[in-house]
Amino acid sequence: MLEPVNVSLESLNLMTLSPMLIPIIGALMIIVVDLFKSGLDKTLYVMLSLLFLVMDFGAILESAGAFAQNGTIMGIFDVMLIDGLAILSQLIIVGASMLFIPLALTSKRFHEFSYPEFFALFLFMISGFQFMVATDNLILVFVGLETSSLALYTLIAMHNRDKSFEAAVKYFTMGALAAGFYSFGAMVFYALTGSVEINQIASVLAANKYADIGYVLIGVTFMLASFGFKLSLVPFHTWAPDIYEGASASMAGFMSIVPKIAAFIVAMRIFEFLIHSGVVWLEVILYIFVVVTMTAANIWALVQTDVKRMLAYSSISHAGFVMAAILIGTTQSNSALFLYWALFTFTNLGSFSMLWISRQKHIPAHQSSDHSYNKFAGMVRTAPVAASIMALFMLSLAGIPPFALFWGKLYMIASAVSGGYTVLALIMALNSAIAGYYYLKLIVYMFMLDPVKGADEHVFTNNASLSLRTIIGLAAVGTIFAFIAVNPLLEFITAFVYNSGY
Amino acid sequence: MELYLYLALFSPLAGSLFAALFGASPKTIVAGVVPSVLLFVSFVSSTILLLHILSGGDAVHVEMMTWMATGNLYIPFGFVVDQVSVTMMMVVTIVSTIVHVYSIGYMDHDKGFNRFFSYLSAFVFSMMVLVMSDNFAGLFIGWEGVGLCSWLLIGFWYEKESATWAANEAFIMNRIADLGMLIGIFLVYWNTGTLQYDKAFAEMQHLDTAILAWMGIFLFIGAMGKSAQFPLHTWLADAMEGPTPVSALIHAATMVTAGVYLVVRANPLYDLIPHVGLFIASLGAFVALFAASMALVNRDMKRIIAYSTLSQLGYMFVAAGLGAYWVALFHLMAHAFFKALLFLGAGNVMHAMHNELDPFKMGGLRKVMKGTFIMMTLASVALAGIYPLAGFWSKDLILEVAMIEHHYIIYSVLLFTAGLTAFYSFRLVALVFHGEERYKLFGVHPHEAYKFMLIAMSPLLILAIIAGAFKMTYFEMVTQVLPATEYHIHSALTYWIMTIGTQLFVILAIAYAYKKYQVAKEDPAMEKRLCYKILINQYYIPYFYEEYLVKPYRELSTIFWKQVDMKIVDATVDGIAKTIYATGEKTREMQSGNLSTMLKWMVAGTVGLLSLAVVFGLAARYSDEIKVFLSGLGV
Amino acid sequence: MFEAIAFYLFAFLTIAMFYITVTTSQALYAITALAAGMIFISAFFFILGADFLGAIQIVVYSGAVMALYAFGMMFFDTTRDVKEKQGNKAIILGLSILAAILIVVIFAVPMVSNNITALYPMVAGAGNTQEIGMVLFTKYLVPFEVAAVMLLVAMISGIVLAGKKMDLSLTLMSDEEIEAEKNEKVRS
Amino acid sequence: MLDNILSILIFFPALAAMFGFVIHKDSARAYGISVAFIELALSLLLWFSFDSNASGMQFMEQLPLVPAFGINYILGVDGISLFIIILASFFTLIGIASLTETKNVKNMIITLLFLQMTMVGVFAALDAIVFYVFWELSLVPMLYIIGAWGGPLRIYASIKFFLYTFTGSLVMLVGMLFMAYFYYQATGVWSFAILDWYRLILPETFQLWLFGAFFVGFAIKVPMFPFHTWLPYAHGQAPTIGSVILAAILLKMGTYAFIRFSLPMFPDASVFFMFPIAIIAIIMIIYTAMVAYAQEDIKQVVAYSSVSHMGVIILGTFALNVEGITGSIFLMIAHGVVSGALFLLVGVIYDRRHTKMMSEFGGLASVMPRYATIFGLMLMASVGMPLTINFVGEFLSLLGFYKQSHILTLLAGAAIIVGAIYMLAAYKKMFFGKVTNEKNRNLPDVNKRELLALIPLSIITIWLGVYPKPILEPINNSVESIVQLMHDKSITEEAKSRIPNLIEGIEITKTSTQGAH
Amino acid sequence: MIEIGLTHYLVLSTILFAIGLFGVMRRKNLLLLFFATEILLNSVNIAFAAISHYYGDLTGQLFAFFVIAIAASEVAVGLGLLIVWHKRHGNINLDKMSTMRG
Repeated sequence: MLEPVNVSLESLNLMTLSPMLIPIIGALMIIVVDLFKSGLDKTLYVMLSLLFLVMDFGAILESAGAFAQNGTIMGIFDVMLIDGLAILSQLIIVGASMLFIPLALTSKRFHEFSYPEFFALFLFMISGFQFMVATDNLILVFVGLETSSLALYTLIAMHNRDKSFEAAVKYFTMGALAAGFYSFGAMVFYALTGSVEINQIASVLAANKYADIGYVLIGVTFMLASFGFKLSLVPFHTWAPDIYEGASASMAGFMSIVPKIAAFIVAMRIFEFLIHSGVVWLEVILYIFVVVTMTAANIWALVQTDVKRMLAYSSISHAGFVMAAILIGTTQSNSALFLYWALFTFTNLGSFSMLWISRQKHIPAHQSSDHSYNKFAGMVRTAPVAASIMALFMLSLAGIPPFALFWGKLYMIASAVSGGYTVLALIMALNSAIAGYYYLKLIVYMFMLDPVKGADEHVFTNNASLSLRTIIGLAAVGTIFAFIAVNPLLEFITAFVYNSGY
Repeated sequence: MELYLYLALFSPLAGSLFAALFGASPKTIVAGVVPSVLLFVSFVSSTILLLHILSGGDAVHVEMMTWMATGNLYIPFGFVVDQVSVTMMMVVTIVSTIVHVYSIGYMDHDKGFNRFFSYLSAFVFSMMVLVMSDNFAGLFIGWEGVGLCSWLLIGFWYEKESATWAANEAFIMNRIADLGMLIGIFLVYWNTGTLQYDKAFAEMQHLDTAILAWMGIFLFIGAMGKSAQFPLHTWLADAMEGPTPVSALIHAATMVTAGVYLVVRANPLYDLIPHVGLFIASLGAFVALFAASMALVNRDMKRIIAYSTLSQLGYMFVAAGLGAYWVALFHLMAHAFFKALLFLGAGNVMHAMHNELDPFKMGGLRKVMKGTFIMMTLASVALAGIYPLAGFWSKDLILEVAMIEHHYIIYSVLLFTAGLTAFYSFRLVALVFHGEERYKLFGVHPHEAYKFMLIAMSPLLILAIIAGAFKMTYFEMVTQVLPATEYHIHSALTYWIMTIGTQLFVILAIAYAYKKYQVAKEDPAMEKRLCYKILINQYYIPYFYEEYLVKPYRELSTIFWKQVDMKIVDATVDGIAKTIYATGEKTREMQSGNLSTMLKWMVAGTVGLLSLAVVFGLAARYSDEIKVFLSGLGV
Repeated sequence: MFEAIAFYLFAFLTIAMFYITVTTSQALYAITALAAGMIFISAFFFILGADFLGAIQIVVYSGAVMALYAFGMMFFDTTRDVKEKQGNKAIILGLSILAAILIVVIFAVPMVSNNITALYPMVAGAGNTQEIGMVLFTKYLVPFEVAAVMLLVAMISGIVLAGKKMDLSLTLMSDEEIEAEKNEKVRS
Repeated sequence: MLDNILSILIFFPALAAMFGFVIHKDSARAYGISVAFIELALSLLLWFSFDSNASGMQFMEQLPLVPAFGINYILGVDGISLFIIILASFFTLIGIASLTETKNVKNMIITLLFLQMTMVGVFAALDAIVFYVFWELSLVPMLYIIGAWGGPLRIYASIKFFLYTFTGSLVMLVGMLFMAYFYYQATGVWSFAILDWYRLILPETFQLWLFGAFFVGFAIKVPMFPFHTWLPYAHGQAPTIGSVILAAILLKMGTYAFIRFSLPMFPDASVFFMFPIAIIAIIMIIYTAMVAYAQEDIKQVVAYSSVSHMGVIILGTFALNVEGITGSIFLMIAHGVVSGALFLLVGVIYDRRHTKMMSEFGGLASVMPRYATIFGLMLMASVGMPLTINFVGEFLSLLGFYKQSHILTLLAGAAIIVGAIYMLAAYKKMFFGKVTNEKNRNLPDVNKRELLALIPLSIITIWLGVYPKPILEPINNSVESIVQLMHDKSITEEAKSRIPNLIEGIEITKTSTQGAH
Repeated sequence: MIEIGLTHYLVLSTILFAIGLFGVMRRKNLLLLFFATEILLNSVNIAFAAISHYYGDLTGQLFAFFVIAIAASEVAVGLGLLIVWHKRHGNINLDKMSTMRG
């Protein structure tokens, strides 16, 4: 017969759960509020969500404090794993969400924001991501991943136009396939080691000296396929441009950051130990992935006619760039990943927000799509400040110093250099040069061409409201003055990454 | 004395700047008079300096200020007035003062009057820098300065295509030579560590002959350009496009002799390398003959005189090359006087004939232009080297030098050339001043030039006549710095035979010229002869340059631009960019927008990874066997 | 012996059913075959002693999921023949077969390391359900709760997406249209 | 104030540019002139407070930027950078004063002020990353200037300019990171400070690779053959002010960086690559001069002539002795003045006729005598007439390289011939002959505003040609310390023999590196 | 052959997985495509149960349990999306769903 289990409350470390529980509570509260009085304005929900996100952020900071003191914390039967990676990535996730959620306060009305469910789902999604990064248990990763993904599919679809449905369906279908790959990969690892905890897997494999390398490779393959999908590595990237185009610009910006950092963390946890144990194959494959993703996505971005699609491809390319960190696998490179992503958050969210404020409901004849390049022609005449800010984001994305992303690129390439990946460093550098072209293209349109005749003059701030402007302002300030923040950020990140053993 | 040095040096500059002030305004006589007066000041100062030197004073040496100083290199603006430079200063200031005054009349009707004087004085300044500098860099300043002014003055009538073309030709050709000069200067610097004449020459005594030879050769290349020696001679004839006073001053008396001056100045160097000197002498002799031959048939008054200048420069180089530096300098001085006179006379004729240059269209001008006739005839006599005019003393001396140094070939060439010189000089005189008044056919009414122009020319006339008298004074003066070799033919008999023979030969040549051209007639038979064609076409050298250097350069430039730069270098860069872009265009089809394709890509990616995994897995599993297999293959 | 027969039988049946599911052009056949396949899979669970899982499989899949699909089929009116234009069949077939062969090649090789220690061993004498419950509510309490959240998310999503409010897109309407719509609602 | 004068010099224009956004567009020019004037005054103050006899860095400033990664905000000037900074502020003033663009003057002036910040920053930076920041940032205003105010192909030209240089500098960035990494390996500390890097002695193979990486970035910027093709487009399409600044200052970044980075950091590699680079330089000199001769557009002539002159600068730099390097630095300034003036002159005629084709002109000397005179002066400076500013630099550069190779110098010396050919040919086409085109008959001569820009340049051209000492002396002192450093650092025999040992320089070098810390 | 080991189950699982992949690639009707994704997840479940059985470890069963839960949730969301799409377009053919490309 089974013995009753006695568990002391202290040993559970319940506080490890608090950051994830806060958004869940928030979501439930929003639903309950809606239950009691429907038809409340979206501002209420935006502020409620923001409030909970702030609390969430606070909770994460608290666990960060705990981590700084005591090191890695395991909780709830060792399912929860609060280490540096978890904390840093959660900070990015929640931080980016805090920047994202006020974007709902547009001056024009959009379908999704009329639902309180939108905000509830959003908060659920955040907690899903948080679970995903704060564990090394493949089951919890899977469940967290699906929670957030399912919510995300819905959020995309709720934009409620043909393209967003198409996007959601595509994303969903491919996501289902990726989920299949994930479970298969997990199965292989389980078959190999009898465990679904990454630490455990690592130690068992190490104990066996990777005798069953073939099995390991199959497992890695499926994991790669699954996370390749999430991280949009070529050739698993095909969803990205379409989904970005179909989703609202703000959502696209969000998607380019938050789901990816969560996936990066899991990928880091899984692949890092493999690379360090000398699985050369993985190193080669990752190398190929990194190079192909960076380069191919850049090349495709060159030929885009729509700014949003261009940014989508550019996000793919950036993901490939950052993937190099996992390949290199040094503390420096892993810190570079976080630094890069933190800076990328500001810049990319900023640039997508710029698209968001210029979103029209009806596309004029001269525009072939929502954000085609010629929409921005001559923008400097009609909206000089907006054009300058947009140009600023583009320059930052291109890696022009001293704007935010330059420091990320710098540190990333430096980590490649000190990791011994000379050729990779060169490829990364040259790819930045290719990327320069399409970012410049937008600048050229904005600053050097004449406006299309008959274009609506107010198009660029069509959708702007105070809160949107604030967010963009924040992003711009963050982008410009990144050089001040780099040092504290870097020290903070390096300490956390190092203390987590990565 | 320093004051006089500065006065001599800078008053032309002041004159130039003064005239430049009126550069854009219409003609003002002041712009001509003031520079002339300032030049006279310069002349007076030079004379004072000359007297100082003559009276046994030390060479005046000043260092005005630092120009360049870096590393070990130290170049000051330093000026020295010694026996050599004072000679040159005298020549320059005398001739240029006269030419200035003359030009006031000559350029009377030209709208660029003010500009002209500005350029002319600037030239004199550059020339003064050239001759007075105490180091090679300073020499180079003057060297390039005179080149610049020559460009400005040849191209003075810039609306004339031929003038601007000639100006550019002169400048570029000089530049080619200047490169040699520059390299020579570099050689001097890196081997002696200084560019000061005195220190460098002192250092050279210890250097290897080969290095010295290279120095000598490169410096001489510089001299060849300025002095228009073969093969860089074509510019001088073309330079006659400039106003005639310019030809008189620059292209006869002063600038073209700068090359000779350089060789004379660098005599310690050339003394150490006699084989280079011999080469210089040979080239000089060749050029003397070569230029004289071209002068025989030419139908352009100024070009004839220009070729004669070239020929005389050849004489000077013979002297300098054979180590008779003072003789070279002496001939330089004498030549300056009579050749300037000749040119100015030619200027008068041109003025009278409304810029007609073909002597076959003149004739009988002695009646209307008495003064000019006398002056030009006397100048020609001097040029031909008839006793007792200046040319006799200096030219005969060169012949003697060649004789004494036992270079008989050179001697005979020079002797023959002397005959040619006499012939073409009097051919010109005969054609212009004697015979029928052919100009009437063209409806020209010639008139004598302004009085003051003739008066201005008269000092030159006097000097051309009496310069020979100063031979011994001069010898004593310059040999204080130059090698003092007296050239005396030991046997008096030989001397007299030589001298009288030469005189007779020359007089015969003159007589023949008079006979042949007293009645000028076209001679179609002669014009058909091969040698005539060669001579009138200047040995086809300009043609050769145009066809085989200028045109290929132009075409090669176009090829470089249109083919290499645009189609290879630039196209490669653009090609890379275009390839990347085209790759994008082609492969974007991968993103067909069809969900099924997307799923297939995902599966394909996974399968691709799987096959790689299997290959690797198998390889890992059977690594030992593979190694054995490979080693069996001998890999 | 019995186990082997059962394995091969059900393996054959499952493969056949699933094969029909993915190849048939009749949606009805497909759903039926899928449901059958699911049930056969639960048989494997019973063979393997995972009774709880088997029960869940039948309840969730064959019950809930199939019901949903059936509902969907009726809604989408896919009872008639499904016409599917096929592109390059070779690629599809090739890729799947290649995938199968590759994995099988590796799986056919027995694992070298068999010294796996069970982290959560089955306890003799306890029912499968009890064991599962024990682990589920201790170790996997958090995933379980998160799964609950996930189901909630799925529920909300389903309701939102299928709800009537989605019929009218505020995203595509201009502000004037939205106001007009609102007023109409108030009036009615 | 003197303690922070470099920071003030860098950020004053930027701050002024920010304020400039609120200036009314009619007053923008006056504002720009005032700011540029103050900046020039400040840079002259820098010169007057500069100790010409010291060879080390002066006015050093240091602020931590990313200390965790060894990136610090370090500034300082020595004789090498001082004059280019002054030149930059001088040309900004000249440029704004002579601005003839009528479209969006305000944007132009703001852009120019930002550009000035980056230019001063590049030359004052003593930290590789800070250097890189300004280096890259300088592309942006220039991109805008070319792209927004340029000719018909302006977008192509500006993008080409940007991407080409951007690509090169990214390779350079990798090189910098490697250098920092080697420094880290050697000392255990990350540092991007150039003066720290100076003390690092690398094995020869490393030097070769790093030299190559830096070379790509610098060579494209210079631009060296065969990376030069962006330049004619950039110049050809840019507005006058763009060409002026590009030629006068931006191109100098490349050659300056060679002296600041490549030579002292990789002395052995510099010696190793001396001849290949000299050959490239000679190709630049002769080949681009010939290409210039073939041009039909006067601006292209000047553009290609820039490449040709940059060849001489490179040659002087790689003479690796005091004469050559001093000469090349002087030539940088000289070429800045002269080519800047030439571009201004081209702009003058372009403003009047809106064409730059030489065939459209002819006989301008009689229509615009003052213009012809100034053009002639600059032409003579450009062909290296003694007593003009260019000659000093050209002479010293060639003189310096003659020590290394006779034949190559002879070939390179062809610069004075081919330079004369294309320049005189162009001048002849434009100014000589009769006025054939009726449109040219009544062209007004240079006006006061243009003279305001051209006269100072003419004065400088002659003044520094006659009396280069005030500039040459500080340059010489700094160059001596660099040459000595190179000699001390070099490890191969070849390098030791190629780079002269200036015995008296040792003391200076030591104090200068110590002074840096 | 007679003795059924883990390998048998793994191979079976793989074959089913491949069938699922085949279906995913082949199907153009979204509903039927979703069937194929169910097959993918189910095939893995067999393997989990088998491993769990042979290792005597419960984790596999729990994983399978969660997979079932996930599959069920996915069906709900997926069908929701399909319904919206179908309402607008009257079809669920994915070939007609390619407005975004390039």
